[in-house]
Amino acid sequence: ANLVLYTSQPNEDAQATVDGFMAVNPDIKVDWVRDGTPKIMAKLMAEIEAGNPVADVLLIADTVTLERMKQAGQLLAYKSPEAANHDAALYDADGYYYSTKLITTGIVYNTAAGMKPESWLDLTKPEAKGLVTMPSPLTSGAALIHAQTLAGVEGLGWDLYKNLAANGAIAAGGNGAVLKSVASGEKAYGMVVDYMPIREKAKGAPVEFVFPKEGVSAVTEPVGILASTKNAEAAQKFVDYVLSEKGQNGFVKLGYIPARNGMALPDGFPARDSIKVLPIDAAEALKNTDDDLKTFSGIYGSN
Amino acid sequence: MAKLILNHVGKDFGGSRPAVSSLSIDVRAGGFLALLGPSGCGKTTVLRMIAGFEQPSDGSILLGDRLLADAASMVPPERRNMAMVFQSYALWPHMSVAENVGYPLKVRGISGERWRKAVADALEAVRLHEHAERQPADLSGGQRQRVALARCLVTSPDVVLLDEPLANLDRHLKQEMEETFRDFHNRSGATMIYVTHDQSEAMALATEVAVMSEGRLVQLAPPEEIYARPEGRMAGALIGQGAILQLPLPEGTPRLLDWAALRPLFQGHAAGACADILVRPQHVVVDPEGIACRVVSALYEGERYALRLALPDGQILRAFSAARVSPGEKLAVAILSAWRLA
Amino acid sequence: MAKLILNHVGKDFGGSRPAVSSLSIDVRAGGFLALLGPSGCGKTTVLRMIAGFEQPSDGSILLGDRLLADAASMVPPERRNMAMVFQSYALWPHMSVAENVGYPLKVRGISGERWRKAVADALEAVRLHEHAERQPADLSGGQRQRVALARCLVTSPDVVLLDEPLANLDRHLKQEMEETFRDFHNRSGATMIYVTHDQSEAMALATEVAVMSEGRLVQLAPPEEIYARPEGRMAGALIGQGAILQLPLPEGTPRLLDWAALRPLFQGHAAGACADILVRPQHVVVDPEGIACRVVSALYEGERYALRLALPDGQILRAFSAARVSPGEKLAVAILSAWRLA
Amino acid sequence: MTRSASGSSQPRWLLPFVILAVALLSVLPLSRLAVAGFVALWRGDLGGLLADPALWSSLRYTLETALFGTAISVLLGAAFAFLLTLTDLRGRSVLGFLFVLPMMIPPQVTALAWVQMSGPSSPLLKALHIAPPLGSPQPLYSVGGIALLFGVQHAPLVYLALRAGLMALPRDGIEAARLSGASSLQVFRHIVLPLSMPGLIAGAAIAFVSCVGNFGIPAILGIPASIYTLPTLIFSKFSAFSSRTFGEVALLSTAIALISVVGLAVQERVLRGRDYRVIGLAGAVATFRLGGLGLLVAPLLWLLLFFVLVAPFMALLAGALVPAYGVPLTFSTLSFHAFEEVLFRQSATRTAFANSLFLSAATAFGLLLLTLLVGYQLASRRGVLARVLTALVEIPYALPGIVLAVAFILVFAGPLPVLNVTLYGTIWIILIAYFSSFFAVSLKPVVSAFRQLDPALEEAARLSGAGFYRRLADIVVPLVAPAAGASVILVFLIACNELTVSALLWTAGTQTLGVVIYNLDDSGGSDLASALSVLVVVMVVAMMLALEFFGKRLPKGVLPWRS
Ligand SMILES: Nc1ncnc2c1ncn2[C@@H]1O[C@H](COP(=O)(O)OP(=O)(O)OP(=O)(O)O)[C@@H](O)[C@H]1O
Ligand SMILES: Nc1ncnc2c1ncn2[C@@H]1O[C@H](COP(=O)(O)OP(=O)(O)OP(=O)(O)O)[C@@H](O)[C@H]1O
Ligand SMILES: [Fe+3]
Ligand SMILES: [Mg+2]
Ligand SMILES: [Mg+2]
Repeated sequence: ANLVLYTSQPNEDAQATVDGFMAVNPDIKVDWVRDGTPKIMAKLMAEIEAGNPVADVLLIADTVTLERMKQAGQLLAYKSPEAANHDAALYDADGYYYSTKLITTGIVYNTAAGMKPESWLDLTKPEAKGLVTMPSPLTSGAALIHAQTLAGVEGLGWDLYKNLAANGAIAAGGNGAVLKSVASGEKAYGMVVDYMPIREKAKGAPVEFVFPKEGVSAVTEPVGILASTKNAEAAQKFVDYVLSEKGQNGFVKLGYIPARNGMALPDGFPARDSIKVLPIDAAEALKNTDDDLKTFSGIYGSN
Repeated sequence: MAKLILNHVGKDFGGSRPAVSSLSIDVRAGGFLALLGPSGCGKTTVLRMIAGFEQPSDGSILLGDRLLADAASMVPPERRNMAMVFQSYALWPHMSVAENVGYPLKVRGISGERWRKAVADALEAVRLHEHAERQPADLSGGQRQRVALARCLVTSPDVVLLDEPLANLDRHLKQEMEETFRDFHNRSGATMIYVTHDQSEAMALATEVAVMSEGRLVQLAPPEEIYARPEGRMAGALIGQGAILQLPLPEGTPRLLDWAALRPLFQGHAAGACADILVRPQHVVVDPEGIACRVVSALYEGERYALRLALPDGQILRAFSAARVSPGEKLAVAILSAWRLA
Repeated sequence: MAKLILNHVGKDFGGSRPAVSSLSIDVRAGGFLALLGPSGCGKTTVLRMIAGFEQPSDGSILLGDRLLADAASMVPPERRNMAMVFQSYALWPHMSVAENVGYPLKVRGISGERWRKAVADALEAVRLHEHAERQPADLSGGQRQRVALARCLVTSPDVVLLDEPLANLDRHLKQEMEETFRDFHNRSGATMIYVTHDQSEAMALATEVAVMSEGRLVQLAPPEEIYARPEGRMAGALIGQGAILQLPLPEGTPRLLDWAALRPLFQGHAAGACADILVRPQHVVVDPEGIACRVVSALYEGERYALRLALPDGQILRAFSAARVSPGEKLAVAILSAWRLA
Repeated sequence: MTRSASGSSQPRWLLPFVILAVALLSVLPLSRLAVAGFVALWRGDLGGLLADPALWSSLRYTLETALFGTAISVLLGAAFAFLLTLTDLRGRSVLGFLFVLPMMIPPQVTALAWVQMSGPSSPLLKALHIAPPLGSPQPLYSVGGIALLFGVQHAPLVYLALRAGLMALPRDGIEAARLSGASSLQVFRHIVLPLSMPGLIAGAAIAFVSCVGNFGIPAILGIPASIYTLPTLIFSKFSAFSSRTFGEVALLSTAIALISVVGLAVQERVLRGRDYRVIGLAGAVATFRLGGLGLLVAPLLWLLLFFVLVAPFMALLAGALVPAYGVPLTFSTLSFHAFEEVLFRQSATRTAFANSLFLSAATAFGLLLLTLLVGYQLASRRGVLARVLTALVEIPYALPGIVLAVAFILVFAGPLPVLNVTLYGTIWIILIAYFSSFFAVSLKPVVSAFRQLDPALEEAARLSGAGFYRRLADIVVPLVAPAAGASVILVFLIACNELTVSALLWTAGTQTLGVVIYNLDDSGGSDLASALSVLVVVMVVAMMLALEFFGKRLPKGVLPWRS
């Protein structure tokens, strides 16, 4: 059977990744399915519940999700030789999952906006009153990580979110919606994942992306192998590939910050060391997920 | 109340011939016109034009000085103050019998006790007071027809249009309903136009009878006149029973013929162009001296037998007989009276 | 062909009284039964049970030895080989006239030239050959009824059910259609059941007449029998015209009364319990020696005047008069014959 | 006579068949979901959810938006249906043709288009110099806004369901009322409206259920204002997946099912004891003359169409012609790159077109076959069984697609018991899921048409010797043709755009148009997504025009825009 990949990467990116892998491993054929993280997880979980998971490899949003699967015993441990070239903070010590790239969440603003924000706190200023939008953690995995990350930062914390809410910020659907809202000028500022505004700006959209000075949160689109796989060997090859220099280069070409050490950054990004990535502990985050969601909805009110 | 005038009214549905053409009738205020004619001759179409459901393609319809409709303009039905019994009853399936009957009142803003009373009276008049709360779908055919009747008579319309309103009723009910119509007509003074196939109904009720054929008016006259002196084959055949014989008739014979005038015709003595002669069955009596006929059929009608007799030349004559007669028998008859149709 | 047997058939719609109760009728194979009765007495319901649209709540219906229906089981209509003219015609609005008529043939797998021929013949028989391609919605009421007729007669059904099939036709067409029925009946030998309000129709066609009232069978007899010797008020009032008088009658008087027997009753000489006596209008004749009556109404019927006469004690008598009579006049009449109803 | 036939008029297999169909398409997935719910309940996982105020508030929002939304749909759809079917308004066919199109535009697109139209960057408002300043609150982010969009989106459902009923109005009944002295308005209120009630209620019911189950609109308009309806709440549950999720989702789905069952009960209640069988000959559609009023009404309808169809479509088109979101559309920025890309470069596009066309056509016609049988059975049978069956058919449509899809995965992920083939991963599972999801849409208009039939018409056919299939084909189906046409078109249009069911069920090679559009959009290719949406609309319009061309040969009333 073919190797089956479930991923939440955008279409073209998924296709490029798979093409790259198959170029290196011509004897392995890959079928892939892509969808937003919630949907792909719903699909996968339903399959698992029904006792017949189809996927072999996952390449999806964030470590928190994979940490949960690890704890539920749904993942296969594999120590990849490529891990040596990765920062230890970016993969699971037991080899259940490996981050493949960094997707940071920073600030996007419409070029027509009055202020050029440099800090998360700028969004709470009166100039931004009623003009801020952000993805809702209830919809976007990245947004949840983002909130959990910022909540743990001295001087930001949940207070930031409270102040934002007081300043009229709203938590809208996903990152795509935030970008549209800002690009169309409906809102002036937004929290959003990096690659979207950078790509759109390249196409001419009136947006600008900022890495705030306090640092950015990041989701790392980890890769993991399902415990139920019948293609363990091919799956391991896939993991090796995405962590390899070649695989990582592919991500760079697509406009992502690579996870592997010593790689160049894509166009439109500042130098790697000028980007301060705020740390997050996946296991800890997982434990707090429910509470954090409650806290968030307490502020922005899903109720 | 005012005169209802149909002035050269025509209606063409685009078929091979117009459904109604150049029809002119005046119905005096408070008149009772019976509209007779064979199936498909345009009677319903005339009523529908008077009611305002069809626009005449030609001519005009007036109520007094008020132009109701011509080919260009038309007063909508709801502003004509007319009432109609539809051939298909047109009951509203979602309303109970009482609601159906009371609807015209409701539209006129009558409610409460007055409404209840009027509806109860109307239902009483058609013997349906027991079924007031039923739905039309649960009624028998005749009961539906009576609901339609009650609905038609519950208000005080200027013109009442009745399209075969008694077709599905038994004789008794029919007579009662005829009584109701007569009462209503006397009481309200409404102009009534009554389509029927049953000339005895028409004769009994109407002050005037119009006979139509293929969309045209054939004759318009009071009932007795039209029975006694029908004009043309169509009216002769339609009104009352009778046989139409073709007999050679000398020029100048009067239209009403007695036995003395008729007898020679059967003896082959007379010459002349063939004319249509209407012979009513009640004028054919047994007479040993008469014409020798053969009984073709004898149908029991209850009161009497209806005979079809073959004349020596094969033409058919109709007659009555109180006694039983068998087909094939010979019978000699005299014709007391006959009428030349044209 | 086989006998149609209704055996204590009953049908209850859950109303205040059953629509049909304990009705037993045998119709011999090839018989022609007329079903008469006032509006709402259950005639249509009987037909619908025979056709298989309603299940009897009681009793059973058999065709020969074949059980068609009882309260537990029933043969579906499509396997009964019957045909019916519905009171509402039930034409299919999406088919042309020819398609409507030809549908039963189509179902039987007849097509092509044979189909066209049979449909054309059927339409010819009801005088609608010109309208073969029309849609039912574009027909007049009588034309629709004729389409329904043609559809009913186009096949060779074992049983033909006719629910007031001629109600909307003029007299001429009616007579023609009656002729058609008679032909069809003779030719096919089908058993026919005919619901009508018009006893002259019933008398002319049927070999047997059943009178129903409030869901029950009142009398079942050949037409002449039922006219001459009706049983009970209901049959007396329904069959033929006539007045029912209440007269005190001595015990043991025969049922058929002549003038000699009747005369004393009007002179107050007789004593006894009151009985219902049916007097036919044709038996009431002018007789200077007779009972002095007052003319209440005189309705022109074409052939003659239908009189309502008030007897000295106020009871109403019906009579005919060839000459014009005015309401209010005095008239002395003799009653040639009368019939005690029970 | 028109009375219900009490004779056993259907073949013996029909009822078991109907029950089997409902069991397969509805009971099976629902009960699998229910099992998950029970397990969770058993483990006591759900106490927290019941105590969670989020559940209750979303219940309230769902009801509010659905009720107001339904009201707006009914107003819009009914106005169009009445005006276009019963009056002599000019341009009725064109208006009718255009009015069913908004269903083609995905709800998210309509929502976004409206947000922009009424927001600070609205080209329209800017041109009129009444654009609100940057940052002013968006009025559409509210219960009212959601309801408004619901109303617009689902109005064609009401239109189509109602129209079929209007086609069967008895002409003489209306004439009798007018002669009784009733003004046009009174005739409308007293005769037309009550007689078209079955259609109207059927339409309202589908609209209501659609509102309850809609995800796209509250996702865009509700979440920014923290208004969660049950579907968006369910979706958010999936986003933070945990061991409890299935239980919670099952519970929330139960809430949705309950709401739709209550809606259905209300519908039954309203129709109870009323007889809508048309006696005698119906079918000639009555025409009200509008006269001068027509000059007033027509522009109003066109204006409405502008807002519900033209404006969102323009937004789509503009989105397809600019290189990136937010770039103003001018001659210099205009590019057909997106069209080229989706038409000639993306191989998925062609597959998706083929898949969606196959799925929509197969669903529309396959369901029609099924609903004719089921509808016939349900209309002739009143009582508990009929009500239960109807409710069961209704529920899958009310559930958000994602829930239904999960249910189908739960049922079909493994190989089928006896046959030992796996449907999961093939296009057939999507087809079955579509059957399940759109069963109610297809059934509603057909059932209400059956309810209006004069039973004597079928009786006459039976006596002619026509067995069940025969009269079904010759008499019954042609008589309900307008409803059948509405049903096919409704299902086809909705299935063409379907997203959430297929989103979870597709695999390589079985992606649908909805999935491709969503994925393009989600991965930042909003220009490509817009271009594809435009192409879909164009394709459907072309197909409708083709139908129009052959319309003369179809039975009367099948095409809902032809009069
Ligand atoms: N479906 C029904 N529900 C309740 N009552 C009904 C139903 N059908 C008929 N009835 C009642 O049963 C009785 C008999 O009805 P049926 O139609 O058989 O009368 P009928 O003899 O044919 O009358 P008509 O000559 O007026 O057509 C009537 O009182 C009628 O109201
Ligand atoms: N809408 C229509 N389209 C075409 N022809 C029609 C239409 N309505 C009636 N006709 C035709 O016009 C003629 C007159 O019809 P109308 O209904 O007036 O007859 P009628 O005298 O009432 O007959 P009946 O006694 O049978 O009811 C008929 O030949 C009929 O077929
Ligand atoms: Fe008669
Ligand atoms: Mg007529
Ligand atoms: Mg009847």
